[in-house]
Amino acid sequence: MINKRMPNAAEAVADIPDGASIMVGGFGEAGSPIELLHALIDQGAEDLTIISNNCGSGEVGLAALLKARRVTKVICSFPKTANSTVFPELYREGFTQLELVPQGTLAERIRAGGAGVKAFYTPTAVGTPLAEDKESRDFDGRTYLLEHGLTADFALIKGLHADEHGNVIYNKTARNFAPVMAMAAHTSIVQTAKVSAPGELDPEVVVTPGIFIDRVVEVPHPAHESELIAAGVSYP
Amino acid sequence: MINKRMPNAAEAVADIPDGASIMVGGFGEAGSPIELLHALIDQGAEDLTIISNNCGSGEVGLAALLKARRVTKVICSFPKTANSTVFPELYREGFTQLELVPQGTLAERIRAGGAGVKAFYTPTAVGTPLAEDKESRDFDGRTYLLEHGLTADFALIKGLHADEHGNVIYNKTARNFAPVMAMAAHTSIVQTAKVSAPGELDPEVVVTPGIFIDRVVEVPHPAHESELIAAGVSYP
Amino acid sequence: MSTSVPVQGWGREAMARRLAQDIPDGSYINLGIGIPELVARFVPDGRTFIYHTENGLLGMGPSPAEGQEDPELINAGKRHVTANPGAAYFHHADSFAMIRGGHLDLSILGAMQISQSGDLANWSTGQPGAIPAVGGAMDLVAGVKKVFVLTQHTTKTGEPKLVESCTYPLTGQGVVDRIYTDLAVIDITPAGFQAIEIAPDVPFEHVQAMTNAKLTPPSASLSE
Amino acid sequence: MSTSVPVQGWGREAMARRLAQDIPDGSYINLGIGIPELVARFVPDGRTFIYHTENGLLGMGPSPAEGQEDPELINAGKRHVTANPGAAYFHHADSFAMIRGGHLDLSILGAMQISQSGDLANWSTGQPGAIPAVGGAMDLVAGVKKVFVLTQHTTKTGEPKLVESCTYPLTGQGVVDRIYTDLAVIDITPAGFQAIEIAPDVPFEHVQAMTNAKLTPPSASLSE
Repeated sequence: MINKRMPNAAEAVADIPDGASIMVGGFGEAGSPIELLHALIDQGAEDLTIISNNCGSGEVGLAALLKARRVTKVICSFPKTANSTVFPELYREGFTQLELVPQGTLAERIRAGGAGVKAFYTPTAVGTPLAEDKESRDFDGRTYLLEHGLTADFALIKGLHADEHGNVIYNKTARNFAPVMAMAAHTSIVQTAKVSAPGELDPEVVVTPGIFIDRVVEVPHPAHESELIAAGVSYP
Repeated sequence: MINKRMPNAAEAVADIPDGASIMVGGFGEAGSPIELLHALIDQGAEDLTIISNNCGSGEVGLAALLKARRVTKVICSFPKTANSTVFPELYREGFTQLELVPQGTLAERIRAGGAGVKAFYTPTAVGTPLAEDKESRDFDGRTYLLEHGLTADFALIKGLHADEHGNVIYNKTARNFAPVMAMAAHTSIVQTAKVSAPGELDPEVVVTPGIFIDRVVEVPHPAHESELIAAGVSYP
Repeated sequence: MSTSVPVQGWGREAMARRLAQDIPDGSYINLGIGIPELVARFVPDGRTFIYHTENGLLGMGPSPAEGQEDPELINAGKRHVTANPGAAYFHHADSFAMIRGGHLDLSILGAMQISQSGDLANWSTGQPGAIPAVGGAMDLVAGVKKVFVLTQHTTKTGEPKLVESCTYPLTGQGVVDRIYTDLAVIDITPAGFQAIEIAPDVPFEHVQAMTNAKLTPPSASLSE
Repeated sequence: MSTSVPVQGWGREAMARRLAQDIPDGSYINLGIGIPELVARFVPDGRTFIYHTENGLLGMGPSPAEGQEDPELINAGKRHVTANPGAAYFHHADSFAMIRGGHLDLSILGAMQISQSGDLANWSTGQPGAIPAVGGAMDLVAGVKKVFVLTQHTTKTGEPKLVESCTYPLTGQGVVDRIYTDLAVIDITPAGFQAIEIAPDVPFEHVQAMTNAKLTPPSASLSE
């Protein structure tokens, strides 16, 4: 009997300890697992390392987690947002550290971590400040940087529809980092608008096979960052 | 106007020159692009390097291409088959060279080639004869081999359904190496049972986005190796 | 050189239109945020371009009608977009495989500085206290077959953006192929900046004056 | 030790059944070609195993009914299979990401030789003139969390397969966790081969005699 369904977001994130590393899906608001992030705020874990493309916006979701002073490090490609001062203030204060990674290198490092590829050579960022302190090597007359696979203790991601085996499909550009983060985390937790019995998802269209998912939570009407911000929500 | 449709298999492979490197999809008979391979035999190119998981069976498809003495090197994980003597004879004779690569390393080298990853470190094959002459390096107390991305001049693959932009979906385990080969070849040629106008394939279920495909050929009723062999076919 | 007559080059839309003329039919293109997005409005008759957005969509279409926005269908600039017939969604590692693997034909980017050897700086002023953010720019310039820069010739305060060598932190070294500004179209060549076209009624001397490096005029040979 | 009485251990099906008892509910498993495939017939009551086949299917089901075979739905041994509810198809790089990335719980493989330090040889005799073929074996032993070997204790000609060190070319070094043979269940420990169970009516001395290295009997401590 395999059933990865959890009763609610709170139980899905209950065991995340202080000091955990957590990959958080989403690019902008698309794919941001708001309800899992709010459950994590309620839960109280701190000193977290967050691996995510952005740092959230407004004072909801990922930005709210930062604002609650739970995040001491982010590994990120684009922490600035037009409508949030949360990360800039924590960064300038020195509370939250930043490891800045080019977006494609971030995606590839996460995929490598999930695929058992320890490190790889990429042409991205050669000759830039982000190449400082990195090993480089020439192949066929071109220079490449050595980048290391990235793994995490947990992944919090958002899908459209899952089954109890953990197979997941996504909605449009909300897919973004979720499939590779599901691969790279020790414990991968997905929230989806619908959770079905095995057999409802066509095996040809599954994007994330269940082997990469540990816990599934049904969140029938997930919030969007922009809607919460427009409504003036500041979580909690 | 983007329309990658070719009138037939012969025209799709017409410009493959002597000495070309060609990735050929398929695992066993599933996904083997028989009609493209037969068109390549008719076309006459020789001194080819074939990158494929197997070397075909019987005397049809890939095995027939080898038997016609067109292939001087194979990069392959499992060249033996129960019902073909073609490769063993050419190999023992010294006509066809073999670069033996573990199956997962082969898949990852092809994916790396397509993804612009020049080389990567993998734990596979450490301490085995296939690690000889390869660079190794320790990370966190474990040894890894340096493996290089693999690209090719052409890819010949088989899908189920494509559109004129080159988007492709596959059938069951016939998917296997095709998506990564489509990424890694300079010119990727797919045969599918159906070719549609853009818009018929759901963007959520496309497996190979059209950017990776250069030519599409409709082959409405593709042959299967096992059926041809059972019918006593020896191509040409 | 006369600077007493106000010089008016191409407007933003004319710059985008001029660039679009140089894109072959069937190209796969990534449009940077800002002026580059305008290029999609000026596709020459008879050509089809396919737009890639690095957050996982190939075949990006125009903005949706009001009320039709989907918060989960956005582009790299986080604006609402649509998907054209023939589109495909994919995850971020596949998206940057397209970029890094050389599958895209053209990246059109904005710039803070471009050097005469094609170095690009467009992500950071390097000021202390600035919040660093790089996004996908370094991946694009390292991987895409051709890199076109679409930018005003000078900054808002009149500082030249085309320079002998960049003072801002680099996005990539020797990566720019061609620059489209309000004043000129300029190739990066082994001999440095080579103007290939000057905006109507703009004296070449003015373009040279607004450029902090030697600029070869359109009529002169590349190989001089 | 008496070899005058013919010794009969477990049959192939009993070996597979014995191994299946040790697999936890919910495990993700890759079954090698041959005897390992038998394990799927002996899933203990109340447990669900999910089978991975490296050619791109998770949730592999049993053989299809006659006439229902699909030449494009096969397993790594190129046999016709089916897909269970909850299955997923994927490409080869994703399939080996599951293997290499440590996502599979168990790999069950055949063997030509296993050394007392857990080295496995199962792909080549190293004979001149043999056609080398490795498939996915090296990836499986390097990546899967646990590796169980399911094999006859000796070759058809009576040569021990459990040895001090392998003479055949290796598939992996120090990769085997446990061995299930017709005669015994044997763990690889820092002290070498540790029998944890002997087949009924088989004298320990016989198992030791058929093993080309020191074998610790089930009652003895692992730490001796």
